[in-house]
Amino acid sequence: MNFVQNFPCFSIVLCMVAGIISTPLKGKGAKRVTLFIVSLVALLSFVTLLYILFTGTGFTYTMGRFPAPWGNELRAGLLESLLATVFSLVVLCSLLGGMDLIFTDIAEDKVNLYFILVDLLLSSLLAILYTNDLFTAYVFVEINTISTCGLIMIRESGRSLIAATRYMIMSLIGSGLFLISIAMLYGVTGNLLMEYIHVEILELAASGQYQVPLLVIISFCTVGLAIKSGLYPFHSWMPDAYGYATISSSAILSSLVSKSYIFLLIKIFYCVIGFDLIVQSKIVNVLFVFGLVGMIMGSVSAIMAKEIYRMIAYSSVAQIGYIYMGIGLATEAGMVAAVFHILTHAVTKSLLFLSAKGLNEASGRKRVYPALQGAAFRNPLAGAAFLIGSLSMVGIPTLAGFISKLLFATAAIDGSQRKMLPTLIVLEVSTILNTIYFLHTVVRIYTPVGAPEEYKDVRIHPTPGRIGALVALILMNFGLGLFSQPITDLIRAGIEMFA
Amino acid sequence: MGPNLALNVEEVAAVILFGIGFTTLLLHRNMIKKIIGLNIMDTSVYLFLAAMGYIEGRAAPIVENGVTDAEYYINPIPSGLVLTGIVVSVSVTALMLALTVRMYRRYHSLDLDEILIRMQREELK
Amino acid sequence: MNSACLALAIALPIVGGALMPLLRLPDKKRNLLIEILVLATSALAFACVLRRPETNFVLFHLTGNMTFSLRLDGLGSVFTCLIAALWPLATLYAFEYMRHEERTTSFFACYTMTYGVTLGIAMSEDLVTMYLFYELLTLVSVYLVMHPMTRKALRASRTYLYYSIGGAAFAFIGLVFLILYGTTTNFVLGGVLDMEKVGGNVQLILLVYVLAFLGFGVKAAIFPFSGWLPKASVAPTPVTALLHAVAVVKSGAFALMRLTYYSFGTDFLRGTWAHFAVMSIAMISVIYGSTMAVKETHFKRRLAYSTISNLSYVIMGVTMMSPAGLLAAMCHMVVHAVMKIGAFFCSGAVLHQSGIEYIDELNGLGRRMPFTFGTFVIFSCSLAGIPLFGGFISKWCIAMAAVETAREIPYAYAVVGVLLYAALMTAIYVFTVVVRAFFPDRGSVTPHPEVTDPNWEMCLPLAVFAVATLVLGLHSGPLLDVLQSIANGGF
Amino acid sequence: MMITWMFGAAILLPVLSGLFLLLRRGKIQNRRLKCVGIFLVMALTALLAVGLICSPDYELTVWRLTDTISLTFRLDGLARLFMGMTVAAWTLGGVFAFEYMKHEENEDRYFGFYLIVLGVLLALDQAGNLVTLYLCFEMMTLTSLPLVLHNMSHEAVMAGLKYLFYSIGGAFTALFGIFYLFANGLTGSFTPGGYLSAGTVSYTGTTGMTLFVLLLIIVGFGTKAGMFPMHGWLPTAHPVAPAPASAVLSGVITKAGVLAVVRVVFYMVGADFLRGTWVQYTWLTLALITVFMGSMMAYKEQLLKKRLAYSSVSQVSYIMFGLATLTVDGFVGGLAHFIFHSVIKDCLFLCAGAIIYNTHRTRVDELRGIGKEMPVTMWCFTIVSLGLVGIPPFSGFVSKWYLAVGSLGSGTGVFTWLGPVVLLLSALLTAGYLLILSIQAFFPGADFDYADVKKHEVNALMTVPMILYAAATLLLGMFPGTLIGFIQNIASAVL
Repeated sequence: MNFVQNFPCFSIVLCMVAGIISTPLKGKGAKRVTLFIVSLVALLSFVTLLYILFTGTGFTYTMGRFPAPWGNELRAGLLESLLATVFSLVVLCSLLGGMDLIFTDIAEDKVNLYFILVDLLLSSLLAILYTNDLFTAYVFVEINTISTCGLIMIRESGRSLIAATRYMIMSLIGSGLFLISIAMLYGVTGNLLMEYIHVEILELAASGQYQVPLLVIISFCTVGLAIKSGLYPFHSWMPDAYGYATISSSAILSSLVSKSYIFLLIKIFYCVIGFDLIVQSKIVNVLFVFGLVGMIMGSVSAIMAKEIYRMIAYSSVAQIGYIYMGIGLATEAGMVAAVFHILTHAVTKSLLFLSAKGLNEASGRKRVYPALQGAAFRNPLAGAAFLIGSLSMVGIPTLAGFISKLLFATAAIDGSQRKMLPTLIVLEVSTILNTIYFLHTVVRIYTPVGAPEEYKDVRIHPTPGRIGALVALILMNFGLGLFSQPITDLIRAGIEMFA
Repeated sequence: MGPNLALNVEEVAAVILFGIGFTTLLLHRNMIKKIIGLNIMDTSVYLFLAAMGYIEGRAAPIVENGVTDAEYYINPIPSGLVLTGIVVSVSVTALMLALTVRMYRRYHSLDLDEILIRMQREELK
Repeated sequence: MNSACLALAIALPIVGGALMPLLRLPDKKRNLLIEILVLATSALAFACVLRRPETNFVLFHLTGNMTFSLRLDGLGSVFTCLIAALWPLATLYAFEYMRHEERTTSFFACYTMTYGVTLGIAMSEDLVTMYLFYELLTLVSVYLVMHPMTRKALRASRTYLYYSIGGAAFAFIGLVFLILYGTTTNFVLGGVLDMEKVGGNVQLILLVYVLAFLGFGVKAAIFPFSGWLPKASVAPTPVTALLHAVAVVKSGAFALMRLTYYSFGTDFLRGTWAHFAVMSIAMISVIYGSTMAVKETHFKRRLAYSTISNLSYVIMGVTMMSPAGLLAAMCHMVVHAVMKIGAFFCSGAVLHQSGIEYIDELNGLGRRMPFTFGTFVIFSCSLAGIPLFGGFISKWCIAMAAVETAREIPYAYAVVGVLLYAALMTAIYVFTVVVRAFFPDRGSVTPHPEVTDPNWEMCLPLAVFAVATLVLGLHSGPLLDVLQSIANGGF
Repeated sequence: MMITWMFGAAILLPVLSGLFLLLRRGKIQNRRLKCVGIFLVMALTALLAVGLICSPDYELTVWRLTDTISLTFRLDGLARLFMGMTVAAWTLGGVFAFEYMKHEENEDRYFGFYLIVLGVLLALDQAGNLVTLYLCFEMMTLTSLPLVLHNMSHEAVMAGLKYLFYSIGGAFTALFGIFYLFANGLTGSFTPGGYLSAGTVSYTGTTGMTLFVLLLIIVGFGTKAGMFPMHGWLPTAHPVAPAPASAVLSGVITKAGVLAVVRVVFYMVGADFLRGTWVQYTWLTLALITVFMGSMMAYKEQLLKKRLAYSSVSQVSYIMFGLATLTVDGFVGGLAHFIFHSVIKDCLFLCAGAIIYNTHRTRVDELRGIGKEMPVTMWCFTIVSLGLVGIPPFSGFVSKWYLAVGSLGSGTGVFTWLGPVVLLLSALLTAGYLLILSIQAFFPGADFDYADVKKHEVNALMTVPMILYAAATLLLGMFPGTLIGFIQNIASAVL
């Protein structure tokens, strides 16, 4: 066994260790440890990615010494390591970008707790990505929930408390459904390791037994994860949660947390149930419809939003709709598009949140639109970053969003005829809606007149961390937009590794 | 159907409990009742898992009498899952209770709607 | 000539414009620099047209067979020449016009960048590249619309933005379909659809064509999507004149030519329901634009409505789906550019010298500003399609193409009818201005008796455009020869 | 070569001197000098035109707009006829205007455009192909516009715009047909007898469509000739223009529409193509409707100049009717009526102008007893009125005779007899609306008070043109032979 094969496990454990180390440290120390570990994890994940690319196959890693079918396993393929790399990079950028605010927003004695939560969150994210058995998945889903809740409520304002509560309730409902589906799956197959369940299920499907329980399992599992990832009718917690947490939390939560559940769902679709069975079960059609509705409703809510953060948060609702639409197309191309959009959204949303914070700082910390008039001139970097993020979301060529859109459209045309037209039309309508709320804001921040007097002449000079984070995210955006071919190839290969 | 129900009495109970817990969590406005609902829901799943995990005639997966044959014991994973689940649900409950305390201190209410109203009123000030 | 020159011609104004605000030059020096920059770009563009690079220039590969690449072909050359000729003059006019405005540096920066982006549209080798520049055009030009920074201007800029990006969104569908169903996305006269792949999906592809047509048509202000154009006339006149009579809207028309003749192919489209649909759309736009122009009393908005109608002349030419149609469309594209930019400059000169915006205040101003209104008479005659002026030639070409097409598709006779209806409306809306300026009602007051013609920086472009209109009308043989060979695929 | 120069000079001389006058507007103080100058220009132009008329037929291609579109001028019988009428009417109208325009403002502008229109009309008369014809037609509309709205009252400006839009609209309607004919192969210059009947050109248009566009052309160019349903501009525009302008508008410019129709129908398409088709019947119907309706409206009208304008509506359609019969006699009658009506209507408008100039009376019922005040004017008025009604030996009789003969021999079914009936009816109405004026002017009735009526005739600049016109009416009526012979030559070539 190659040493590199330990890296996925190392990353998860390292994050936890970082959390433990941070406990006695003060804020500054915890910050250093966390940043170091997150960078290290990014590096490890990248090495894993290279390793898999090099060897051409994924690998599984058995935790503890229990052999299958009993033990817990990790599985690293192209897709997992790719996402792990991007996720840890985004966490790093988000932390750097919001670092000064972490220290001002959060009570001094709790700063180290914040970093512990971030460590915990990253470890759970990585575990959800890498896991190869449902047991581990469930445990880390819960850890994820708890740490997320902590990240939301650590900035002790009334709204963040309530947002955390609402988030918890929705999440717990989701995990309850997920858990019961796991239990039933165990009841039907007698296994918790993905590969074994898959084998059993294939046999069951071939013999025609347990059709109804299987359908119930699929629905419970899908609905549970959909609720947790904030698919349209279950999104009500998102705006408050993203809008009122400290900015690093917002960036991380909106770009990563819900995506990890979506990835888990994709993984279950492929590795546990089997994609053909999923397509037969028609559950994808439900996802498809809700995805489409979410695309529109999210955008409409974003247009109605009166504050910039809520606007971005609602935009996340729409973007999650995109991803579910891609899954709902039930083709490999659709899945590639969905995964690519996970990446796009991760790099873009964090960019948007960080730059929105910059604009907000340049506007007397007011979040309503009129205050933002001309903010891009008061904080040029944040303005440019917001501009680029918005253009990416709208789908201007050379940026990541365009490629996502292209992949979605191509997938739709290649896929089933019945889904093609709705997809295309909703895609375009949602582009127009995106334009309305994003570019409206861009126009506003680039309007040099009409700024309120009291901070007309404010000039914001961002911290080096902020500059670095924004520049890095911008570059990642362009990178995804310009060199999408290798990345889509990677994703396609990764999905083929699942099957 | 009848015999099946009678045979699987644990599972039936679990499903009923799950329903009760789920609706309580979803529909009640009182925070404490929500938390109770959450616990009922979780417990039902554990009951279900434990019932599933038990195979008639086998022992708990603790090595007894030096017998290491896997056929002798039940699969330890579901039991492990239940144990972990209990831990998780305890911590989640704790977290929820902590949140509830915080909110009660701030808004003097356990009713979620009431809290929302008070929050908005507070922000308007 | 090396094909990198194409990229250079595009990059020069974009980079130069982007750097302009950083230099912090005094106004005079900045103007000089910009004019030199623009002239250099134009020279380069003309050089590229005259000694056309044989190869393409690949900026970079996107995915699979999608590249961002530049190449100059016949149609592109026409558009390149058009904007390269107009831009320096319009810039000159803008210097004087913008003298008393604020934030001129950022204005000129965007103005110059728009030049590069428009050249990019003209020089794109494939649909993807064109789509890129098409979106960029929206983005750089939106600042120019919002420049006055009044509430109205801001609202107009938002409308412009929504319409344009929304249009591009639908054009995007066409793009994706072409990627999937075409042999390539490059522009090839006659179309690139792969009939094997199309197979039984003909109806679908036609629907997509119509959607893409509507999408690109937004920039060309076809009827249901023309609302942004009159609103955008709040922008400073150099913008309205150059962008909303030439660069932006012609880009839309240009894109439609590319889409129809070079991507989907006229053989595929001719005689289908899609053909009828786009023809009807063009006709409705012409009728709508010209009728609304008659109703409108705001000088610039009237010209904007006139632009809507005239652009759809171009599109009517496009929808004839024949080489003659393409010829007519290109011809009207050129002619309309010259005459409409001139007409707008006249309205701008009036606004600049006297502050008058509405036509019913123009009483007797022809006496005070004889040069301005003298040239306006020329542009008016040309717009109305009086022989000896440029507009007649292009209308003649459109009508000839329409009659030719009508032999197979009698529906095209309606195009001729619409053309003439619009010509009448055009006569009404331009000649009322002329009559009011030169023959005011007895008893009406001439406002601002001290108003005079503007200085040479504004008059020179007017004179050039007026002469150009006349020359196009009197001696269009060479131009038509060139366009003819382009339309037949000779270039 | 000589002819080229003469041709160029005949057109450019008035145009350039008109432009010069416009540019030096208000700068020339000496009015007498100016008038002499203008007169010299007109006289010289007339001489050049006469020179051209006397020269042999020619065809000049002046310029090529594109490879297919050329500006071509050709001189033939029809062109000679129209040119002759144009210079005559223009010179006399100009002389009249020297006096009439004294009390109007902006007379420089008037004379400037007056000269320019003269040049344009000379070009129009000689236009050699469809595009040139259309070009000159549009130019004529645009340059004659300032004559209509000359007095700049709100009413006049509105009337001017109405004139403009009707004319341009009509021209565009005709342009549709031109497009069609041109695109299908009728690209040559005008040939007597046309191309289609003779089959000398490969024509790709369908018969049905060609007929349709011909109707469009007839209606379109007929707008200028005030033919129903596009006659609305005429009664509005004529009364507001200065009297000499009304005279030439009515006498010459409306006839440009006739010229254009003749050129297309008889010189491009060919009469045989049209004969017996629904288009011919439509044309006949429209012409007759206009004849009758114009007379009726004139009869009802109380404003003198407007009455004359309606009269023009009616009379020009006599010409149209004659042409529409597609017979030699009808053609001769039509063109003869063109000359006669021009002479008569010019004179009538000049008389009306003289009355307005002298007495500021504009309504018919104010003219009782005016024969005593302005005997020369009213005598001229009476003579030409008789001509218009068609009483021998005045000229109108000759043309109406030919029209009736043409109609009866046309073989157009009901129109063979309906035509003459309508013409007769209209002649009665003409008598009713014109002669009643003369009667009231000379015999105001017993209750008319002659006490404060003094004779105050206008001066020679105004009376001489009127007298000349009246004399022409009489002479042409008595000795029509040369003219009729000339027109018959043309007719035999085209039919």
